[in-house]
Amino acid sequence: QDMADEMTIVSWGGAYSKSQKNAYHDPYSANTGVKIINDESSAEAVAKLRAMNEAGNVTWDVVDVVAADAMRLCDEGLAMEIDPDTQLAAAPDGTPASEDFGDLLVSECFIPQIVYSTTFGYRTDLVGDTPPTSICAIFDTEAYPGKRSLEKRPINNMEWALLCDGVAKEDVYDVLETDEGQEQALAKLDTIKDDVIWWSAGADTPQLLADGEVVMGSTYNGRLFSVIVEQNQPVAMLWDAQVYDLDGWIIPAGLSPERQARALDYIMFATDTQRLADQAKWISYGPARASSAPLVGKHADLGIDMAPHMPTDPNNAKNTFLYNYEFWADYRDDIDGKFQAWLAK
Amino acid sequence: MALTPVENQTPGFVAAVAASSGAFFGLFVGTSQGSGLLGILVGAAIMAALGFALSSMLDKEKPFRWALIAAFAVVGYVLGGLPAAVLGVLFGWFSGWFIFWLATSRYRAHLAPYLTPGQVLWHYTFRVICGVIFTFLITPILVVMPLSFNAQDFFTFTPEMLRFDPAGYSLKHYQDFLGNQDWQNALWNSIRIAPMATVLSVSFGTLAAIGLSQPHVPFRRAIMAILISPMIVPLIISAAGMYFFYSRIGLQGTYMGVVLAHAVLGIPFVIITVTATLVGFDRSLTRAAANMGADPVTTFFRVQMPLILPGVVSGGLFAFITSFDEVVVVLFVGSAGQKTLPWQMFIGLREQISPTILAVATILVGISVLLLATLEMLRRRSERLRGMSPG
Amino acid sequence: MADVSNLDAFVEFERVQKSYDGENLVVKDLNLSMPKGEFLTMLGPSGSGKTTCLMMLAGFETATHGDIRLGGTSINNIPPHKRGIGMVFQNYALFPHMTIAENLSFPLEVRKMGKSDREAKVMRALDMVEMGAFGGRRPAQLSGGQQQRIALARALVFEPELVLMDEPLGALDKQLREKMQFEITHLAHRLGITVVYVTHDQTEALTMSDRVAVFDDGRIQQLDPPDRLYEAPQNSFVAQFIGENNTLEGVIKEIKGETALVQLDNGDLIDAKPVNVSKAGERTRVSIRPERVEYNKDRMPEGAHTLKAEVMEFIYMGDIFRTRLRVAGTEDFFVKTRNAPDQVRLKPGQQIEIGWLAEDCHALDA
Amino acid sequence: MADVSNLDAFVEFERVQKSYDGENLVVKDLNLSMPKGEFLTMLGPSGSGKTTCLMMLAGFETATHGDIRLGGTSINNIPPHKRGIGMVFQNYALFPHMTIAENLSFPLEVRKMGKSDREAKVMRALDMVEMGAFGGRRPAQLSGGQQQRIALARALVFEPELVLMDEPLGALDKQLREKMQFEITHLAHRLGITVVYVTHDQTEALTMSDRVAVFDDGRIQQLDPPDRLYEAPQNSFVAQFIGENNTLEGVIKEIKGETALVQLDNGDLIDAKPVNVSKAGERTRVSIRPERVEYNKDRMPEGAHTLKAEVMEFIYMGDIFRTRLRVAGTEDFFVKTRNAPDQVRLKPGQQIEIGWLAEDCHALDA
Amino acid sequence: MSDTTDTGPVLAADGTPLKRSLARALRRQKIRALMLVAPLLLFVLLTFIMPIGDMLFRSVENNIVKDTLPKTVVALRDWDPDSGEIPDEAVFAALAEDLKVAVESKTHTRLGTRLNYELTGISSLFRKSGRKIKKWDLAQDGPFQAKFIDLNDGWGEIATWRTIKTYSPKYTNGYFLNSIDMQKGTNGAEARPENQQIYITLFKRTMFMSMVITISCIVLAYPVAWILANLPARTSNLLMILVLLPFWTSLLVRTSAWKVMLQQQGVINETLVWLGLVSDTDRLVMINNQFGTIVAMTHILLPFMILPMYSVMQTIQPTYLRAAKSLGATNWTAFWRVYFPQSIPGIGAGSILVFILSIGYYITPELVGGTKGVFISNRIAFHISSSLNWGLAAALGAILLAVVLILYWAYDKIVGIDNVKLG
Ligand SMILES: Nc1ncnc2c1ncn2[C@@H]1O[C@H](COP(=O)(O)OP(=O)(O)OP(=O)(O)O)[C@@H](O)[C@H]1O
Ligand SMILES: Nc1ncnc2c1ncn2[C@@H]1O[C@H](COP(=O)(O)OP(=O)(O)OP(=O)(O)O)[C@@H](O)[C@H]1O
Ligand SMILES: [Mg+2]
Ligand SMILES: [Mg+2]
Repeated sequence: QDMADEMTIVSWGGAYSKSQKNAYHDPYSANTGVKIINDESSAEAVAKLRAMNEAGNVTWDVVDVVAADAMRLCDEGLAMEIDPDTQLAAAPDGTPASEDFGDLLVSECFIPQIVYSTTFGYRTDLVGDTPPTSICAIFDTEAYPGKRSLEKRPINNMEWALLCDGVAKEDVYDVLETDEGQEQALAKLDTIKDDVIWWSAGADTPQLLADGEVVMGSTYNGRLFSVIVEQNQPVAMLWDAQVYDLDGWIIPAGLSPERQARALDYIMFATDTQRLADQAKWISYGPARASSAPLVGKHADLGIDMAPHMPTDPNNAKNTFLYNYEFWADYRDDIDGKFQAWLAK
Repeated sequence: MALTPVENQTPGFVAAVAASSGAFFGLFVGTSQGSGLLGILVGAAIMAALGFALSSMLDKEKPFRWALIAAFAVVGYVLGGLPAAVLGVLFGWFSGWFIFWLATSRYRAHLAPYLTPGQVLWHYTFRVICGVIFTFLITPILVVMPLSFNAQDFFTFTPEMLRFDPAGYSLKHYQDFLGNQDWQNALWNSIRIAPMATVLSVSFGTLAAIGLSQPHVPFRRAIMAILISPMIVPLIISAAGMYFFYSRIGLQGTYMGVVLAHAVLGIPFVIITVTATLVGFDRSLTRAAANMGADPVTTFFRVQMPLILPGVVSGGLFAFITSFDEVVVVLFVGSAGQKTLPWQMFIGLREQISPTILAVATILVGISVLLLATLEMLRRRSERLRGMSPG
Repeated sequence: MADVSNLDAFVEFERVQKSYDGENLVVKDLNLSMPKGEFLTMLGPSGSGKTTCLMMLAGFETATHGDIRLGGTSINNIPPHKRGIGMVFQNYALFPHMTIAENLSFPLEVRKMGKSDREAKVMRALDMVEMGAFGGRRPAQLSGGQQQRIALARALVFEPELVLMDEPLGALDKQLREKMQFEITHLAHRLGITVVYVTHDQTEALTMSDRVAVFDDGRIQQLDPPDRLYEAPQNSFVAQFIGENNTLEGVIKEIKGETALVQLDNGDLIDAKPVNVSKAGERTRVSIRPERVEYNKDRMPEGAHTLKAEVMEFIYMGDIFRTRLRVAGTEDFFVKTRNAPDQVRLKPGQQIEIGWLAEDCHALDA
Repeated sequence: MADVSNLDAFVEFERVQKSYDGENLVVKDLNLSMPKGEFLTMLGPSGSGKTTCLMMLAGFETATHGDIRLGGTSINNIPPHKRGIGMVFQNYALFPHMTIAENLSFPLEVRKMGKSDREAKVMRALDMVEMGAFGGRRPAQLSGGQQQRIALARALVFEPELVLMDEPLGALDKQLREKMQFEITHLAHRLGITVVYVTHDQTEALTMSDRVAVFDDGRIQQLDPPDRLYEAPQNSFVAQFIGENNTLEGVIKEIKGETALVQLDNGDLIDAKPVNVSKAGERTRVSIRPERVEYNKDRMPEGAHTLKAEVMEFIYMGDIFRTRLRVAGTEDFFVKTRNAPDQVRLKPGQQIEIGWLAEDCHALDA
Repeated sequence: MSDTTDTGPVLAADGTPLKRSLARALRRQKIRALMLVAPLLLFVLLTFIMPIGDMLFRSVENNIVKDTLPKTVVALRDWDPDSGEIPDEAVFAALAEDLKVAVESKTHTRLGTRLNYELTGISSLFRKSGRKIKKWDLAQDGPFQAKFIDLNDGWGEIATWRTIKTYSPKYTNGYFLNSIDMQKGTNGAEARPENQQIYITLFKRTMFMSMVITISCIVLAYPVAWILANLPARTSNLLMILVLLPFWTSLLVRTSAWKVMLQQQGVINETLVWLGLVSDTDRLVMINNQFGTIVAMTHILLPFMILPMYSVMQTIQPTYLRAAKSLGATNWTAFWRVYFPQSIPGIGAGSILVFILSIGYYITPELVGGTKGVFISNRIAFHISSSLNWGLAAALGAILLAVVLILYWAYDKIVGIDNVKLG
């Protein structure tokens, strides 16, 4: 296999990969003649990168990961550091990339691509006359009987539990740092434990909603968009205390200079203002550059305006919840152990 | 004077048994319409009447059974539209067959004359139980097939489908499978990997099985345990172990790596089936060949191989399906370039549930049936051959 | 250690031992030498090591000790497929996936013989066993006897000088068996091949062979032509094993040249021919063949020794009558007589007098 | 139909037919009636329907037509386990997971017999077959003959009046077989049970039975005591099947009362006893038993019919000599003589004169 | 002739021990047999056994602390955690030196991740300190004790140092302790807090569920195997296809199909509701719990039970049943006393096979198991691909493997691996 004109880009698969293919890969291949191989291993990216690094044989060129994974990779020296101002394209108006991305540059190794949020969808035909407006509806089994689906991990769920148990938004992580706070969150979750279907694959909640198996469930906003708009299911979205998160690129450490140069070239192309805005034609995730937002247009097939469906849309972002990467990097193992023990009980 | 008395049953008996079956079905129809008790009574009454009436007109079996089918179909259509009419046809066919089967004592014809009614009942109950278990076995396939024609993108029986509305069905998932580059790549990868892995495991495995079946093999048990181990080591452990190890030696993410991993997983099947075939293999045949001047290699290819071929083929098919249906190991050991069908399915289930998976499965089931038929034919052939040497 | 290293011997076993498990000797010190053209049968009870000897000769088992020679050269290190020995297996071992003709042509093919030669030879071999018309069939389409003949033809088609047969008739029914015995001996004599034949059927051994080696417990107990074996057994195992036999137990009173005086356990005194007893006072088993005992006064041979007997049972067997008698304290004394036109049928309870010649009566080890 | 519906018959088959596939009759019109205490053997070639008859009697197969009665009552509607018939299977069918004692006690247990009674009975049954010490072993730890005895004991332990045995000795070797034949007949007579015994070994049938039913092609060809069967076969199938037989083909010249004049194919004229030939001009097979043929002039019976013969081959068989002769155009004429002290051994090529009594020579259907 | 003598080893005729001359005679055969087996054996050893061994080695391997902080580990040797005081300046100086090197190669964060499994918070301690230490000048910036504590309070806590010291040896049993819900405490091994105990529960559950699955397989497979073994060959071969077909259908598809069947809006519930047997509001919960896992796995493993049972039952001759009946046994007695005991080897073969396979299952419980239906393998997978605690995964795997090997050993002893037949 000739390294010169092939590169392996790792991503999540499904509709998301398709949007990347349309927005980035195809134009890039057309420009440069580089053949892009799509690997759909993002879910195992950290593990695989670590093993590749251990073996000294890195086969991936560019990897799409969530911010938390990017930070882990960066910490462990598995991803290379990228300087936004020299190695990324500036905005059309000349704003340097570091400013254009702003706060979203959460790690030195990570170039954000989209902003997504984890939020709730609900069956419009199963919630009666009073559709839920608050996140705490998930804990209200009286008003909304039926199952709800939650992701099978502590992250997000613990925060929502505390929020709905009366903890102020800004105190959530301080409380969660303590054993009592963790107990409190689990106790809150315990009230709905029997009504929860836990999901681990992103496609689960849409399927469960479409089947009517659950009244409401958490998932990524892009998937809910697809269920509601593309598939025409009787489902609606709840924009409240949705957890804001980022997804973007890293370049594995340890690539040969030529491969590294090409990966950087790809990234520079794929994260420019227009490309990021283009991606939103195929999937309802917000571009990570401030300068891209005005360029977001219409859905490629359906022709509807995409802006109102973006998590970045001001209407939707009225009450968002910010995710604390630092906290979870430290407490992930510990809380996860407790969470799984609680689940298994 | 015939010994197994096949005489017609009294109308009373037929009516009673038919009534009990009527009551059984009536219970369901009744509860679905509101009143279980009424359903039981009506069902029993209808079947009893039919049983009584028909058992005195045994000579016109054909016309009456057609009439019953038609009648129930019409009743069904009137009550519940097309789906109910289909059910009506089924029920009409069943009730006609059942009543005549009872009335003409056909149910006793193949049973020993001394069986008591209880034993006869048990005989048929047992068969029904077995039928239920067989149904359980193929249930997933029965579910998968119609769903693969779903017009929607979810694993759901839509109301349109249940109404037999043509709009509820479509071939789009088959089109997706045939037209989508990802699926085609995956299919192509599976086709590249599975046969290669099979060839490896079959050739090494057969050789080793022959070695193991020799009379004096030192450490036979230990060797056997090692060769069987890929089957008994939990898959996740194998996958992780191979992943780390193959990464280190540069096999991870290569075609060769996946082939080797799959070959090793298929080996226990080859060893087990070929050893089983060799247990029945008559050593005097190879001795006879040697005796006539054939060297070991000639003996193997001319005498032993043709005779154990069915075992080898069957082991090979198991090895093939192991590779063709394997997802855990390939997820770890493979990379994008080796994405196989099961991997693609797995991604499909994780990232985007789409009945394309079911369409693929339906196609594969069709291929399996063909393969199984081949296997069965080979087995018959081998039995014919094996039946030859006396003793 | 008698007749080994015979110069014109064709097959030789010299002090051969064999053990499968390192603990028990299955073949113990086997010495045997046979000339070219002989038909030798190994006869013995099950498990006595006959097959093992054959397998060592054919090269499928290795002797743990000793030397096996073929035509004067040791064959220990020659692999089976180079020994050029024909073999007929107990279950025939015809290749089920080949036709009869292919089976027969197999040994010729592996010898790289040309096609036309092969066909001619196969045809000749098939004709020899009168199966010319069956070349195209598969073994499964033949009856047991036919398969047996094909196995024979296949063992002979490449013209080996030595042919081994391991109970080739074991699976056949009686009628077919007798027919095949006849055919095999005739064929062997006609072609002048050397044959080692294994059986546990003594009638088969007696009717077919030039010499019979009686095996027991891993040793050859006696190696002799059939009539000597039957009429002059060298020990009581051979006497018991070959044919039916009446045994009377007693003690040697005295031995005078060719006669021994034996006092039976009930006190009667009889004469017998001493075989492997040497001195007075030894316990002995006196053995007399049932057909050598006469009760018909008219036919009683001259000089016959007589004893009183009581008829216990009369058994009708078609061609012969077996009569069980009580003689000298034992109730298991049989007399066999031919179902001839003038034969008397004895009745249970009858008191008779029986007699035999002292030379038919062997005094053997106890 | 002759002797059915006999009033004191114990087992009766009346016009029984059986087909497995609805196309071929495996048993055709079987009529049989046997009194209590009889030892009856069914003898016939493989596939002649013997096992099928036994299975119908035991209740494991159903007759397609006809009636089977036991002790006067029809048993069609009685399930096998209520028929109270003991059965010994060809492969013994001892339960491998039970000890010998448990095997024997099984039929008593299912009859809900008390523990102490059971133990006593089992012990008695074991002693009866001289296996008292083996109660604690498993079937796999016994030799074939021992297993056979256990199977017998198990079939007898619950004291059935009727015992069926399907080739019970088929798997044993010759010596053991003869011993067991002896034991079975003695036991049956001592206990006074009725036995239906199946075998395809004619010697076994002749030595053991009160009467033998010769089966062929789904019918009883002849049902008679052994000696009548051997000496007065009713058709040529029976003559061929039972014992060895010399056959000469020819044409009936004339029949006068008890003698038929037969012209053999080579022109010789001989006398024979007509059996199932009726008129002059019919083709016939004349059958003479080899042991009824005499060549010793001194012993030639009076009034014997003589023919010239040439000795082809002399076969030594231990207790007997078989001599093959050329007689009246055939080369397959055998004479059997006892290996008696005074017997002459003929040499191939010798010209002799042979003779037999006309009454030993049966003219049968061709 | 020297043949068997009663004393000493049996000698052959030439006086060498019989065993030896036998071994000599058999050497060629043995070598030949081994030569045939060798390629595969080598193949399996290289591509399978070595990876597994390599993987399991991680369960005790603990080089990372020693490799990252070589000097600190040496300096810490003299420190007594029970003294109640934090280590002295020498240790801190060594730490500064070690960290300086580690930060260059970014290995300090890896060490942090590793130690974070044992003490929450160490990860960020290392990460945050690392950034600052980068700028220190070792020669001049001493003394380091105060400087470190100033940098982060964590360095002043005894727990931090205890953890570093406890995990400084090359090998550790920490992962194994963790996998049986224990940890290394102040006085050796101690139980973990109750709200972190999970593995014992999971092991027990895995065993229990596997047992239930095995039993339900036995119950379902027995009649099927019986009827397959007793029907005429033609029919039974056709029915055999019904057994093999699901066996050949993708595992993922079968599992998804069970989802479709069992969920609350699924085929079974819909049918029951339509028939009026359950009301629309309280549909049966049959999936995302143990029941769903058991049904789906029973279905998936059923062929592994049917095939060995069938091959045993085929060899039980019908004459045994006939013999029993001729001895007066009723149908039931004949079955229960005669047929059933003889079919037990088949049950044994199938059971152990199913049990071994089911305790290692992963995909099916993941998809339909919910929270109560997951197996230990799911945790192993989680630790491998998500939490990256590979040592713990290896320890859990080693325990699981040990259980499986014991079962395999029992299986080989009782049934003999040669007696397994597949179709
Ligand atoms: N492959 C083997 N391994 C171990 N022991 C064996 C082997 N083959 C034969 N034996 C033992 O060697 C002894 C002699 O066996 P062999 O087959 O030579 O007897 P045989 O005389 O041919 O008997 P049969 O008449 O039953 O065929 C027996 O005790 C047998 O158990
Ligand atoms: N279960 C069966 N189904 C179909 N045909 C059968 C069955 N059992 C026996 N037969 C056929 O019936 C015929 C008679 O069989 P049976 O077993 O009664 O013969 P047999 O006299 O006992 O023969 P053998 O001496 O070989 O045991 C044979 O042609 C056989 O093929
Ligand atoms: Mg043998
Ligand atoms: Mg039979």
